[in-house]
Amino acid sequence: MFGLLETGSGFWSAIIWVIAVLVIGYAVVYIRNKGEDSYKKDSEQVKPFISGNPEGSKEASHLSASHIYWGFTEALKGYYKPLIEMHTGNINDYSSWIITVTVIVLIIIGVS
Amino acid sequence: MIDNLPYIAVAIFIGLGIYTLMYKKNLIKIAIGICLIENGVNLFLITLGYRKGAVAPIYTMAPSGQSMVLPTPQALTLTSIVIGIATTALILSVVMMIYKHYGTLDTDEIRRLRG
Amino acid sequence: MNILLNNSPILILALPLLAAFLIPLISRINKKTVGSFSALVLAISLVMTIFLAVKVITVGPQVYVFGAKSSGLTLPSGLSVPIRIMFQVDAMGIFMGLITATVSFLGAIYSLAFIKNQEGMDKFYSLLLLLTVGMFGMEFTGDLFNFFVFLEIASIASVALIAYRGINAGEPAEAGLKYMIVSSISALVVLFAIGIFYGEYDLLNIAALANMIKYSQLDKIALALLLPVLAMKSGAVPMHMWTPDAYSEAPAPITMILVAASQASLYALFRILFSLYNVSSNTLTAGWIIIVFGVLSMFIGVTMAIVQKDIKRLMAYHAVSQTGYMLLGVGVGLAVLSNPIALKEYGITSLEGGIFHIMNHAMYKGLLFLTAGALFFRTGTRNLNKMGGLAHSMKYTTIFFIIGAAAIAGLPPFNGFASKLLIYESVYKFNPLLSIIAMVVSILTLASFVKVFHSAFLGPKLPQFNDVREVPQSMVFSMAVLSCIIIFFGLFPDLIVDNLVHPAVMALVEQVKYTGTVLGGM
Amino acid sequence: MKGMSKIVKTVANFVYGFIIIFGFYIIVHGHLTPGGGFQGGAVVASAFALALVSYGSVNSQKFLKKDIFSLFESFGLTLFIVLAFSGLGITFFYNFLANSGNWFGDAAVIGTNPGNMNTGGLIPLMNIAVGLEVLSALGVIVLVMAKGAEFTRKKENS
Repeated sequence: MFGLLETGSGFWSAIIWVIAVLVIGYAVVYIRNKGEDSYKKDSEQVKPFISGNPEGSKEASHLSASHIYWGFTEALKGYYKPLIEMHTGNINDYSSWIITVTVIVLIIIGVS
Repeated sequence: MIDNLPYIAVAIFIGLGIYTLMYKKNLIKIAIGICLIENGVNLFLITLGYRKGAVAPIYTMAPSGQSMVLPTPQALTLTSIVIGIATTALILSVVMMIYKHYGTLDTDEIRRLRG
Repeated sequence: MNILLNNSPILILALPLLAAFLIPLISRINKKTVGSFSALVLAISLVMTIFLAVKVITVGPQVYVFGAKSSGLTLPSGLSVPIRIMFQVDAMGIFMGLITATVSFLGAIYSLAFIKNQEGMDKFYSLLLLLTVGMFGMEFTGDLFNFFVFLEIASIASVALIAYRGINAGEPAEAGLKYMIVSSISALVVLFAIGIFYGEYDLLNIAALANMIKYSQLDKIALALLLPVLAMKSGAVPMHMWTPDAYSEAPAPITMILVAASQASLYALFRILFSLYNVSSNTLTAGWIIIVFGVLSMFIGVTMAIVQKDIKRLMAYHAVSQTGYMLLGVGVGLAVLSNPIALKEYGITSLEGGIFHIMNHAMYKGLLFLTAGALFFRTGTRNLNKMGGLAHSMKYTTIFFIIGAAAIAGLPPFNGFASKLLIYESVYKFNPLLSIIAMVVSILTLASFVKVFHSAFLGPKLPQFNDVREVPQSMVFSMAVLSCIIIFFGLFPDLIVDNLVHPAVMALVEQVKYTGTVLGGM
Repeated sequence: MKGMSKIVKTVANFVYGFIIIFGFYIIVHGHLTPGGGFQGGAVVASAFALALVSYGSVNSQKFLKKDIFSLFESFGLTLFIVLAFSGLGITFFYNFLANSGNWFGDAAVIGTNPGNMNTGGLIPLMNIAVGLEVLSALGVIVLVMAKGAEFTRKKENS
């Protein structure tokens, strides 16, 4: 019943989870609705505040993919640089990797 | 010793093929390397089925009582040769397509896909 | 009806094979029917697979002997070993067969619109059917050499399909060549290992070999040759470099099927480790090798995915990373295989997680590749930097992408969470560090899909995509079916685990079951 | 590719038929002697390659048509798989013609003998199907490769 999935040290049921999410979500919405409603739709409130500068066009403000996680990759430069250099795209390297790994596995299994 | 010669030939074939795959930069040579390994493996299979002094395994031509070489490895080898022809033809035709677009066969230059 | 059911193990393969050879003839008469014809054949194949699955799960493993007087005659005229080629479908094989059938059917449906009126369309569908045949063959066969033949059929067909656009551009041809070379190496190594087995035991049948295997020095060499090359075919780091190339350059429906094809190699790896060697080998060493492959694949795959700009390449690196989960789960199960207490405590659960993840991955990664194909179909680019604001005009695709991304990142209640939870909890008991790495990888997966979602779908409507519309119905249909499967698996994971995954795991673990169906003495 | 000298063409004319007949001999006797569909088909295709080399790709296109080859290829493949299907009453690939007294239905004689063509059941038929497939498939491969060679030469000259 209820899609109980035994995981060895407990269980998981998506149905119960969905019900819990609905209940909690309803509670959150209910509490939120009790608060003060000071938001006015057609006023200065809704406009973004950019220190008084005019707002740029929406098309120009789209953040393209290579800028996302720039900090992450910059911080891990020491990890990424050799990793990207490893992916040379050269067919010789592809075959070399396969043969190297096969030899290593051969040694490990042979010794054990 | 003389019985082991085919196995030595197998080792040489496969070793040369691996060397070609790892160090030769020309795509046609890489195709040749694949063929070398394939020939080595085929020779290995054929040698496994060989028996000294045995006749070819043909149902209607074998004198009775004489031992035959094993037919199964021969069937396997034949199948693998057929597959090998398909593989080689496919590699060569893809190489032709690559040459058409890249104008080179050097593996160092054929790596627009990387990273 | 009965004759159909009795012959279903072979008909599942033979009908697509016949169709593949008929298609060039049909296309001479009418070019347009080719696509719907192959979709129809694959639908029949899917239905038969489902019937066979019911039979295998309820009755037991099925054997089909080619050319024998009856299909169950494994040992004719008092022989002690089987000599004919046979198909041997047990719970694990049919589990993979269901994946293959679903994915290839949906791929054909998707192609109806995706590959419409292009040159060489008949060859595309022929090859698609051949690829399906190769995958089914790898999953059903009980004979090692036959396995090699089907492996080659699958790789030749997939190379030709990857290079399908190679007439007009160089990159697909390059990707096809790279895949061809690595897969020929792997196939030849597999053939060499088969030669070793044949030289040692004079046998090619997996069940008969499993009965005889001693784990001698030669068997060790054969294992050490088979293990890395089959891991390579499934895309394990550090031999994964062909995966992003091939997956990103193939047409989207083919990429989806290629994922299933690489999982067929994974299945072969598990079959060899569990059904052929089982406890006769040093399972701890083999298990740890698999675990190391798995952890490397998970981590390097996902970190490489974060920096990608090509949407399909990014997803391909995720495929590598998700393969790591399967390898990790099954590797832990293998490592404790000879230890009955640990196997009962967490080994079975871990195997269940790994095997369940195979099916989940085929579904959500297929869905994601299809959405990427839909984006490519409408925008003509795969570069994430050039996309943006597509949620305004492609609403269905956006919803499907969210479902797929949530599933791959392991967000509840989707199916990825269920299998990942099984893996986390069981692996934690084996080695906590591995489990923590798996969780970190899951977080990074979510992060990189947030990036894709933001840069492709969110943001203002870009002027160059003003005339972008929703994709055609057949493409929406394929993606919708996959989404429904994902949600269903996510809501009722216990149904799948109890009825499909657990029998599959037991079929792997209990070697006697596998050998017994062929050699008798159950 | 341009054609070769008159000597080559004359010899090729002379040998062409013999190679093809030898190839078909190998195909048809596949169940009695070493060889079979694939080997015979490859021999026949080598005759096509000979014609292509001696006459050049432009001239040889008059008698080597890619379209007909690909038709025969799919026909051979379909024939093979239909033959395999025909045993489905018992099992797939079941050789129901062998020892039945019908086509190719004689029982094979054990011991040293020259061999009887009329044995083997489905096997000779399958050999013919495979031979048809292989000769046309290799023919297509040879033609396509010749076309590609033409292209690369043009590219190198320009």
